[in-house]
Amino acid sequence: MSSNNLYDFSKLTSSIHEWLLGMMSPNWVTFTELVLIGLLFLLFFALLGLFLVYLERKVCAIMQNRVGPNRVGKFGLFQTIADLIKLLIKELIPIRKSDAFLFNLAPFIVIIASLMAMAALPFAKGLQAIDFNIGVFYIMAVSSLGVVGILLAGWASNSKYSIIGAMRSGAQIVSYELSVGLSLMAIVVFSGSMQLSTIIESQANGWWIFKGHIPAFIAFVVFLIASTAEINRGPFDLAEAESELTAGFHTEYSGIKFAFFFLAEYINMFIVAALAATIFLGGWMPFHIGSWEGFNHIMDFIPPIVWFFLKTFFIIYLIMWFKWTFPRLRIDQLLTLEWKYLLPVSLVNIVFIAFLVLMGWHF
Amino acid sequence: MSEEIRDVIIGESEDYIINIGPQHPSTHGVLRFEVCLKGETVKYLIPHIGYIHRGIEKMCEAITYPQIIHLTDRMDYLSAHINNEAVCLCVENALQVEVPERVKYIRTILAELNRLASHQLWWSAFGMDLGALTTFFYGLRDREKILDIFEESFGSRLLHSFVMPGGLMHDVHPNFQKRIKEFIVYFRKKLPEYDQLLTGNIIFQNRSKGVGLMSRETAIAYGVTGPSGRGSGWSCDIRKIAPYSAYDKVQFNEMLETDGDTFARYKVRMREMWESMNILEQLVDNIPEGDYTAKMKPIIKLPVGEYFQRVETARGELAVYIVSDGNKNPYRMKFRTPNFSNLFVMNTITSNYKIADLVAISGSLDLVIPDIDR
Amino acid sequence: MMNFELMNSISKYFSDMFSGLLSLWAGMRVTGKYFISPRAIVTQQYPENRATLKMEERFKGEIIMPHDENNLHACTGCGICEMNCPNGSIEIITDRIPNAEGKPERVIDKHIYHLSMCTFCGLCVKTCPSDALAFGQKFEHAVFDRNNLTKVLNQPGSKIRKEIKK
Amino acid sequence: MLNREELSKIILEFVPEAEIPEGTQLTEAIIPAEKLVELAGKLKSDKRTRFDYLISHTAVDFVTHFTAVYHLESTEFRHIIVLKVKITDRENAEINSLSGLYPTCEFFEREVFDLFGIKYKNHPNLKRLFLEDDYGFPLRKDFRDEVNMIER
Repeated sequence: MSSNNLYDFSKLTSSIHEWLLGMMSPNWVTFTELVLIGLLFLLFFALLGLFLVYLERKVCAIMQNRVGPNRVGKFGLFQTIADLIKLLIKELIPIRKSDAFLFNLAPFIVIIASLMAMAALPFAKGLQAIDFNIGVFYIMAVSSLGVVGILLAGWASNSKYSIIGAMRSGAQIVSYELSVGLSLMAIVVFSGSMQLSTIIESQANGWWIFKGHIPAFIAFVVFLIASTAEINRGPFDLAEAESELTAGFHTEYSGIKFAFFFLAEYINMFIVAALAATIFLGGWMPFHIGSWEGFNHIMDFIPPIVWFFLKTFFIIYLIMWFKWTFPRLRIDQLLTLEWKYLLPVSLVNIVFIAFLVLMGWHF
Repeated sequence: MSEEIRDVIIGESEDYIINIGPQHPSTHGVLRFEVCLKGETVKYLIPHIGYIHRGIEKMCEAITYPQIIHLTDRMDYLSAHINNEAVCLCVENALQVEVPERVKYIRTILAELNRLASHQLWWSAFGMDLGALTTFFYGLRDREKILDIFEESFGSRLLHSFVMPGGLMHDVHPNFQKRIKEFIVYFRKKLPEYDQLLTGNIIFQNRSKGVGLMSRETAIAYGVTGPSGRGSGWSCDIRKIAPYSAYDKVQFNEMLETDGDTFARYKVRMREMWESMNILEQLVDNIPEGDYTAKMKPIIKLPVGEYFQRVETARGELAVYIVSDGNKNPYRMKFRTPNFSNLFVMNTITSNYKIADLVAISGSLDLVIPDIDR
Repeated sequence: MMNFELMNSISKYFSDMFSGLLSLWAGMRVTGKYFISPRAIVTQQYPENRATLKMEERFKGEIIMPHDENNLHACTGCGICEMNCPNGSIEIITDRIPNAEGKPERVIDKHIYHLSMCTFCGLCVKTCPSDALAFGQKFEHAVFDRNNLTKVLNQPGSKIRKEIKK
Repeated sequence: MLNREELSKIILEFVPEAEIPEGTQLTEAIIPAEKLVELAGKLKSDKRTRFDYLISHTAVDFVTHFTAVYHLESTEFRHIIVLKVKITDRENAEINSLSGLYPTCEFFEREVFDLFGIKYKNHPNLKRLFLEDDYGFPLRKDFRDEVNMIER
């Protein structure tokens, strides 16, 4: 894999580290790096959120035979920035008899949960804030923290719509966590590691969705469905179900606090898509076909970071496609889907995979 | 505190009452439901109406019959033409005026086009109620074609006060027939897409099957007419029972489903769209030549008496009841609007269903609020 | 027997799942088809297409009183439109001016039209005995002041055409 | 489907004092107020008539009296009858409710109560439907609203 070294970011990061070491004490270096990475992520986070909102609006518009945003800037590219400015200057409405502290805290919990999950995502070789040896586990744990924020938002805003939405969201995320975990576990069993970089390295000769036979594909489908549910997106957007609960848990939020929820929803979508791309579609690994040396070589010249974003946005597109096609489920059907279909399927699937791995029947 | 009183208080405190409306995405207008929930399950529901009560019946007492037409437009604005036709038929019956055949044919075509447009909008909004947001745009996209036909002939898209007592305001546009035929060809291709997108969808079927069960007896007792009543197996199509205009000259079937659930009501409307196109096809080539209006006096005065006329709008039975004292304006005018009766069955058919089903049921009844309040 | 029922229910479980997934795919095909055919976009981009946007000739945009090149109209000021208007959006102010024979004759002074109250029912145009009124195609009626919606339809200095009978 | 003669015969059989006017568009029967519920019940259950569907209920203000008008249809035989009840007391207009027989009548009655001020005995929930509680009864001919109504 000579080409991977071509675009290796670890050289760049380690040289920055060396340079900083030459200037200050190791403790200060750690601190400076933390601040730098934090700032970088915040910037990336905001830009990505804005872009995803724009993308969603464009994608759904074209699906619905519309043009979509087209007023602000060329092709409406600056529309979401204009929206952000509008949200920033909007009044923050205090709700009477609401629990002011929790009410204000909730959006931060939601957004911090999705920020933290992003830390472990490998964008390219060496371009990863922190490479845990339990990366999959960490992302799973952190991304499900967001539900605490949602429950708080629903409870603290002293609105009946909000509390119903929050309760739905709680039931939903707790249930779907299982399927998400089990479908990720399938690949952990295949690759024998929870470290995201190791999982990616193990896909150098083929992505898990291809070389994991049918079980990996089943795990992929289950992950896609369950993670769509976990991030509260249509057809599983019961927590905000606008035709039933107006806006669900964020009914009473306005201005920038609403923007936090909104942004977190899109970032969560990105995280889930990135995770799916990393685990099932080979992360930043280029697309290779068996022994087609020439083809593989051309693919190698596309930088890994491009591959990563291509795959991620493909998954994001799939999630958007779901949302703009399907009607919403009812809460009991949602739970039936999880406990009656997804969970048994993924349980059987993981046993099957364990058997495959034991027999050594995978590539 | 006695045991009884405490029970009552606790019972009340467990009532979780939420207001759906008057501004809510799923009520399609200024309608308010006071919903009592237990968990997610609806215990009972009280509709509150009157937010858009304009007193059309009172206004009618002060204006002449041709002027009433522009008010009936604004009751059920989605089947505006059919409302107008009801008043015109009632006035013509009272005066014993025989309208020309051409007028009858054109009125029937307009009524069916209007029914189609109304059902398209209903389909769009119903999908949106259930969370499939794309249906809204596909439905409106196709409805636009009908509105374009309306605009070409009558100059307005929604509230075209086009019929008058005795005939029509003016003749239809020369392109009228051609454009309807084009539309039928176009919509025959698009309607199967509706089925693929929504009807066949497993989520949609789970959401609508067995939800909001309404028996035939309930439908009759509450006077739920139109596609909603026919979904319960009650044959209540006025076009069949008492044919008016040119409905006695066309072959068509009354769409009946016996399940009585939301999906049955949905299917009735979908099949009515196909049937409306069949009716249009039978009529559009056979519009007879002739006058577009019968000879009427400049000031219409009905003879003393009481007149009653029923028509089938897109949502059910519209009855017009005129009491005349021989003047140029009616002494009393009563509109029995379909939505008024259809609304009040909500409490019966939503109790013990989930709140999400409430949205689906109210969508399947296809309520238009100005028609309820008048 | 038990076994058969069990098998049946298991096969139903899987067939339900697959038919469900297939029905979902059918829906996704429809939206996917429109996603890759941007030509199906039907939105009119309104202010940009102003130059090409032409309303139908029968479009009911507003009530106008057509004047010919000699600034002549056909309104006799009879008041039938005012009488027929269901919501009082037409007011007619007439004058009495002596004609050639010296008899006072009714002449229209102002034909006031409240666009804000008009419902475009078309009764005034329909009932006008001398066809003095017509529908105009202008539809951009937004103004900053409500008073601007009250219009005088007869142009200043205009006269009635000779051939119109009273 | 029964014609006018047969229907009027049946009604006279049930309520001998009923008055069947001639020359009306639909078969009409003017009956005394106290016989209304009884007659409607019989018309609904009788095998020959089966008037099970109440199309509409309204009232008309004839200044000297109110007339409550019921349009009934049989979903089986498709005949229509109009029942009319005269209410002469304008101040305390009161009539028996038909909501026990026809649930839909409950809401027509509320509407009539709202707009005419006719009270219904045995009505489960007689509240105003459209208007505020202190508003007048707008469909009465003597109703005047100086603020919102323009006389022409």
